[in-house]
This record gives sequence, C-alpha cells and structure tokens, in this order.
Amino acid sequence: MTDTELIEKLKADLGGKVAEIAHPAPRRLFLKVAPQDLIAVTTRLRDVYGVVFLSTISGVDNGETFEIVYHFSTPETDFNLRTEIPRADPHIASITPVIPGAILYERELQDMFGMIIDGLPDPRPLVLPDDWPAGNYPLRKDWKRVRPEEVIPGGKS
Amino acid sequence: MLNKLARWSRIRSPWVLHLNSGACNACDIEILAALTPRFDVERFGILLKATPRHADVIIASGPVTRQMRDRIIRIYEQVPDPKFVIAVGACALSGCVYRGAYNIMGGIDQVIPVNMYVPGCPARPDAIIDGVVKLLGKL
Amino acid sequence: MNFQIPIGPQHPALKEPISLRMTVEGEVITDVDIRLGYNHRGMEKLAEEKTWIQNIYLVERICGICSHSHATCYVQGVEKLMDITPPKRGLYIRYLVSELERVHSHLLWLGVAGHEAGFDSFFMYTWRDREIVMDLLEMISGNRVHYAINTLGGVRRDIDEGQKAKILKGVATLRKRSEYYFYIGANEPTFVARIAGVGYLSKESAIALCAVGPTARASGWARDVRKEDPYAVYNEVDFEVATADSCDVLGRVVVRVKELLESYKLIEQMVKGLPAGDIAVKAPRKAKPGEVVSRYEAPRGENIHYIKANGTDKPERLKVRAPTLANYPATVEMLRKGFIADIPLIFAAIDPCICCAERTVTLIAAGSGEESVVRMSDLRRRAITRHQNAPVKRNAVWPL
Amino acid sequence: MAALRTLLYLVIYPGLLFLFVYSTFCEWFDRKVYARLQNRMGPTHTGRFGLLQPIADFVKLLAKEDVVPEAADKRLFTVLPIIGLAIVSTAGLLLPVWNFDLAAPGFTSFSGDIIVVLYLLSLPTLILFLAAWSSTNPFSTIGGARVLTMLFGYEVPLVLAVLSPAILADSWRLAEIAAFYQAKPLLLLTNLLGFIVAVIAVQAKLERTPFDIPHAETEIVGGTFTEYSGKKLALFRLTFDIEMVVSSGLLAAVFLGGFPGGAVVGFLHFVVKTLFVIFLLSLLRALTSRIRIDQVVSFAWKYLAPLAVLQLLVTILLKGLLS
Repeated sequence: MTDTELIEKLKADLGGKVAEIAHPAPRRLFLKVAPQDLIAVTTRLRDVYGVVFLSTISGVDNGETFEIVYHFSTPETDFNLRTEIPRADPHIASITPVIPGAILYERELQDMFGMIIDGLPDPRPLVLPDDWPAGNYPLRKDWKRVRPEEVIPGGKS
Repeated sequence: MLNKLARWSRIRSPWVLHLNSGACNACDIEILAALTPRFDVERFGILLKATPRHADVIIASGPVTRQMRDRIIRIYEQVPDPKFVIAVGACALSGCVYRGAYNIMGGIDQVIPVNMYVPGCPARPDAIIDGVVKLLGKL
Repeated sequence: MNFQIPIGPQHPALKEPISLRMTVEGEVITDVDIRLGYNHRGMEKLAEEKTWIQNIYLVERICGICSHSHATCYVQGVEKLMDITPPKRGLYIRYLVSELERVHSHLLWLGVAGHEAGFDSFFMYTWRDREIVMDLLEMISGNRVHYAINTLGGVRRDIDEGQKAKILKGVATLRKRSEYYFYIGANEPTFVARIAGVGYLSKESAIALCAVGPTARASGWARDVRKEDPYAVYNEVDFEVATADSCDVLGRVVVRVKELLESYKLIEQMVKGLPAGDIAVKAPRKAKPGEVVSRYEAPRGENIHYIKANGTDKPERLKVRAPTLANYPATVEMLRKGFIADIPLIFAAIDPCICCAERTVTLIAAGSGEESVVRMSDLRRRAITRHQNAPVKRNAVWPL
Repeated sequence: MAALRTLLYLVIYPGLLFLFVYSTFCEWFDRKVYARLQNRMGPTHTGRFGLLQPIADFVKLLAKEDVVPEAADKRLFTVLPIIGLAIVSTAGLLLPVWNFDLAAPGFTSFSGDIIVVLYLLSLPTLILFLAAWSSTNPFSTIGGARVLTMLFGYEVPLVLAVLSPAILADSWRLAEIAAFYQAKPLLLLTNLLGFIVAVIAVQAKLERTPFDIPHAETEIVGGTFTEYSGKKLALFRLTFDIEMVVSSGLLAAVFLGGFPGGAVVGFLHFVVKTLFVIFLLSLLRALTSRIRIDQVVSFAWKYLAPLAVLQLLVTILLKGLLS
C-alpha cells in the first residue's frame, strides 16, 4: 500500500477524528487529532493498521499551547500523531494502557514540560535530580536558568 | 627508609577506580581500552579495582551532573588515604560542550580536589597512561 | 532473607552512572527499580541555544560509542529541512564510517559481555581486534572516538586509494577473527552456560514494550531501519537483517556477531563502489520553518531525532530518542526473576548507553515502588507462589 | 639452640618469610601467565620483569589508611585477616619439603598430616565468610553466603580426590605417600582423574575464575572484600597467595610424586611442581568465564563428586590387585 492509498483509507476510516493528514515526505504521515480522540485513534491504529511500535513522544512548547507528537512506525510507513493541549490546563490522557512501551516517554513529558498525564500506571512525580526544585520545567521556552558561579581551584576565581 | 619504601611501592602499584560522573562514554571506553592488549597498563602495576576501598587513584571522567555531585563526594571519601584524582577528558576539566547546561555543575574540580588533568575529547589511552605515570612521577 | 542491593551509580559492571535498586531474596531478584538522572545533562535545552552547525558537535557528544549515529541522524534530518542533497561520494563516506562504527561498537559489546561474565580473556581478545577498526576510523577521520566527519551537506574528509586498501585489509582480518569469536561465543561451555536461557524476553513482550535493535531482533522481531526505511545509500547495497529466536542473551550475542559479518559485507561494498565526485555541498546558515523526523539504525537500535525549525539559525526543538531508552522497559522485564549473577549480563545485553538515554530523561520506575514492611512468612509465601508461577524453568543444568 | 631453630623454622624458612617471598613470586607467575594468555605483557616495570610487583602491592597496601566501617564488628573485623594468615602459614609448615626424613616424624610430619592440611586449608573459607559477614555491607553479605554455598560444592570432591592416592599408598603421612609414589612412579598415572578433580576443586577453593563468584567484580563489587582496605586487605591477599602455594604444594606432594632428593633437589622439585600446578590453575582461569552459583553446586555434585568417587573405586580395586 502506498502512502497516498493509505491516506485515503485513513480518511475514510477515521473520518472526523482526524483533522488533517499531512504528507511532507515519503513515508512520513502527520495526523492531527484532538486530545480527547487520542486514545480512540491510537487503539484503532493499533488494532486495524498494526501500528504497535512507538518510537518516541516529542513535546514542543508553542507558547500558548503544548504540542505533543507521537511517533509511531510500521514497516510500511511512519505515523506521527499530533495533538495540542492548552498551556493553562496541560492535561492529556495516557496511552500507556494501549502501548505499554510509552510509559517512559510520558514520564519524560511530565518531567520536562510539566504536562499532566492522566491515567499513567506509575505516576510518581518526576523530578530531575533528587534536589531539583519543584515547578521548574526545563524544556519550557520561558524557563531560564542562572548559571552557578564556578570556582577555579587554586586560581583567583 | 620506610618512607622511601612506601613511596616506591605507591609509585609502583597504583590501583585505579574508574568514576563516571556523567560522561559521554568516550573517555570511559578509552580508559577501558588502556587495559587491553595494545596499551596494557598492568605493565606499570596499574589495576582497575572495583571498590573505592581498594583504590589509590580515582580516574574521573565527565562533567559533574547535579545528581552525581553528592555521590562523587561520597566515593571520594571512601577511598583510603593517600588518594589522588585524575580528571580525564575535556568534560572533566571544564564541562566541554555541556558547560552551561542546567544540570551540569562544571568540571570535577568543582567538587573534589584534582591532582592531574588529562585533556582531550576524548583523551587517548596513551594520554591517560601518560597522565597516571606523570602523576606518580610527581610524588 | 530480603535485601535491597544497590547497583550503581558507581559499579564495576557499569561504565556509566545509573542506579538499579534490586530487591533480592537470596540470589533471586524479586523487584527492580531503575533510577536514572545521574547522567542527565540537559542537552535538548542546550541545543536550542546553539546554531545548526554547532549542534552537530553537541549531538556527537551525546554518546562516545555511537557518536556518529547521533550526528548522522541529526545531519540527515537538517539536510532535509534545508532542502539540500549531499553528493553521492559524501554519502558513501558518511555511511562507511557509520558501518565502521557499528563494527567497533559490536566488538566493544562482545568484549564487555565477556567481561561481565568474568571471561576476561574474551574481553582482551575482542578489544585487541577493536583497535584495528579504531585505527581505520582514526585514519579516515583523525580521531579515535568523536569522528566529527559529518557536516551539513556532506562530509569533511575524503578518502584516497591507499586508505581504501587499508580498510579492505583491516576488514578481511576482522572477518576472520569475528568468525572465531562467533565460534567461541556459541561454544565455550562456561560462557554458554552463563548466557543461554538468561534474560528471557518473548516476542510479544518485545513488541509490547517497544524494544529496538538487537534486543528486539534476538526475540525474533526483524526490525531494522536500514531495511524498512532505507535512508541514503542503504537501498543500493545488499545486506540482511540478522535475527535469532532464542530470546535470551545468547541470542543477542549471536545477532550482534551476525551483524558484524553483515557490516563487513557493507563496508566492502561501499569501499568498492565509492563513486567519484565532491564530498560536500555548501549548506545555508538558516533553515526554513518546518519539521522532520529522522530515523537511523544505530548499533543499539533505532535512533530517532525530531527536529523543528522556526526559520532562524537555531533549532526550535531538537528531540533525541536514543535506542537504550527504548530498551529499558524490556530490561526490567528481563531482570525480574533472574539471579544476581545475571544482572550485569542482562543489563549489558541491551548494550546500555546510559549517556545516550539520558540527555533529558530522568526517572523510570519499574515495579510498584511501594516501600512497605513485609513479614518474613508473607515473603516466603510469596516466594513459593512465585516459584510455582514462574513460566520459564531456568536452565540450571550444566550443559557440557 | 632448639628454641632458636624452632624460631628460625617458624619465621625464616620455611616459615613466614620464605612463604611470603615464594607466594609473591607465585602471584607474579600467575599474573604473568594470565597476561600472556591474553596477549598482554603483565607487570614489567617493577623490578626485573616486574618480579617485585606483588611485593610493591603488598607494601603499598600496608602504608595505606585503614578504614573500618562504622557498622562492622571492629574486633572481629581486625583479627580475622591475621587468623587467616596464621592458618595457611601453619598449613605451609606441614608440606613434606622441609622434613622429608621418613624415619623421623616430628611436629610437622606425622601420620595424619594430610588430613590436618586439608582441614587447615578449608578454614580460610570460614574466615572469609566471617569477614564478609562482619563487614555488614550487602555486597559482602551476599559474597559471604556464596562462599559458604561454594564450600559445600567443592570440599567433598577435593577430600575424596586427595585421599584416594593416600589409600593406595596406605599411609596418612604426606612424606610417606610421596615416597611410595617415588618408588613406583607408574602408579601416579592411575590418579590422573583424581588430579584433574583436585585441580578444579582447588581452583574453586582459591575462588578464581570460573569460581570467583564470592568476589565477582561485575556482580557484587568486591564481594567479601568490599569493605576491607589497607593492611587488612594486604593480609587477605597474602593469605590467598600462600593458600595457593600450599594447595599446589599439596597436590604436587600427593599427585606428582612429592619432592625427592633431599633439601636442595627436593626444593627444586617443589618449585617446579608447584609452578606447574599454578600454571594449570592460570590456564583454567584464562580459558573460562565465571559461572553461576547454582551451576557450581550442580557441577560439583553431578560431575566432580562422582568422578572423585570413581577415582576412589579405581584406587580400591587397584589396591586389591596389588596386594
């Protein structure tokens, strides 16, 4: 099945759940879904299209919203599911029940962006090092860091 | 006389502990490569030891990450005196490309006293051996 | 007897800091908790502050073993964003280095596996031969580890006829030696006794937990980005995807040695078929807004970079997922019900590259994480039920 | 005069000093063989050919700070290395190198000394276990448990294998056993199986690869020695070196025809034969990988013990035939 045929099939099958399907390069499909449809689309993709392998989940800070991209791949093509959640209320449902291997990436999102993943089987709060101050999410664009002063041993400093 | 003997033995049998504090593996692999047939540090009596208690020289590689800082200090304290530290690689010296990243505290010398610096990204095994031998020559 | 034994962050079996907290009963592991973050450096944040070309050298230093993998993965993504095509000769040299790197990484891994099993002679032998490929890499690129041969739009150094001959000669030696190691790895009784049946990961769990690379292939799941998503030159060369279906550490050894032999084949094809021409084209300073997903088969498995550009000379977002991270859930699965003696082997079997995995990720919890006081009798009862329910009977017989 | 001689005997030759020098030489030999088998050079720069390397290690450890962990039992922790050294040195005195006189049994050569040597050689294991247990480190504790588990595996095959030549020689005295085989060297061949079993068991007793499970570096860090440092570690290392010399001396005395020819030639025999045994041990160490604790026990009981029993049966049959 070529990519174009696949897009047609996906459009017919998933219908309203997928807002748009972009095809910028061969073997790269970008599907845009609403946050509430994420689980349904993932389950459908897994059961019908054999999309079982999740490469990773990328988070992007777009200012007002957080964009989350789920990179799936099959031997035929790559599916990139894109969804956006508001920065003020960054809740998203966990896909770990559907794809067990997703747990690490979702925890990473929680840690780095301060998103809240609902329904994560092991939702222990993720803090970077043990002594990381709470409420700091390094990958948010507005997060800035003050570099600690370095001491030159034996020097004038 | 006894002191001389002790110094001689110290120079002749430095047992090293390899400590990685967040390095990119390159220096670590080069340190390991120094054990292998081409470089073979056992010629100088250098043995890689597993526990800090048996070691004399800490070979540290990598920039200090925030999480490792306390552990490095703890491991340093576990090594019985007299002890020496060799910082291997640009990261252990200053932080290299990671200098300024939010989780990096800088070079090893920000945390524990360092006796010898071996630059390079990564330092070649020959350079590492040279570093150890030069350190011992200073004694 | 119920112990908590910490493995790491400083531990002889681990060349990099990571902390595995094992709950053991006697010699059997009951629970595993992996704590990362010791090697977390915050590279993704750093990448947003550096230019496209500076970032090549940053991503190269994510990891010292698969440095070329990260750099190549990044560069091929950025080239797509900038809409430039490197010349054929440049591409051939780039992927020649990447195959040489795979050889060096797998030889390294074989040695480490031997070392973890206490088979130091094997370690010494493989590392002696690894020096051959290190010499080749140094000859091509000028450095033993961080080759820095990639640039946007091609490679930075050309190779000449003399170098080609040296590469072919080195590969011929290595092939002979690798066959010998294959024989040793699969036949030395004490070594096989240690690795056969250890670290069982069924195909179903491998798929469910999204394992990648040799770990997945040793469980009979033939996934290789070079084959299924052939980038650059990989649809012009002939190679096979090595798999094994024993699902254990022995299978992972076999897969890696087979891949070594495939890599020699690839190197020979690339050296012999090296086209003439330029090695690089000039790249623009800025990239148009857009996004790209770049996949690359690193020695440890699929490496994926998600790059988003916003029209400036710096990336908007660079997301790196190294293969080791994808293999952690599978490792936890493999470690459970193992022996303490198997921890280093199982853990080494995914060829962990902690520095790769940890450029941003911090903490992964496996297991329940509850710290409750359990009575001795309770524990014993649990141990008994666990033994009854244990699916695979361990092969504790001495197979001489 | 007698007191002085005894003192010389205990401290200089063949007592502590000689054992110290010879055992460090053996360690050097072992390291060198091991390194050569791995394509390496081994120690080369300390003294001629690196001969002084083990001594340098020893002296360096003596000069280092001595750390006793807070939680450990301090008295036990301190006294164990000394006891261990004393035990193996005592065992060393019983070898029939220095008292080859068959007619005059004395303190160090008497009927039943083979049993005493075996007993003394199994004591360091217990010391090691106690040392591990008193360090209270989880790694050490696991190491200690492994030491004892291994003891159940190799001890019985070792005793059976060593006793069968004694049965054939009809004596419990090492010097007499050696003399018996010197008279009838061909009979040594019948003990070949026992020799192989004994070499493997000794390898396990010395905790070297493939049986270095109690201090498996990559699994449990330093294992039994994790918390030991400085002087105590030096003494433990010396204990192991001397144990290696004594056990290879025992094997040489029992399986390789002892040390005939008086003080000087006998001593040369001793050196050559112990080095031969140590060479075998090094070879075994270089050629194998570490096995698991359950595999050790099952290997010992499935293969070593039956083979040792077989050797015993052969010996008894042969004895019946001979008499």
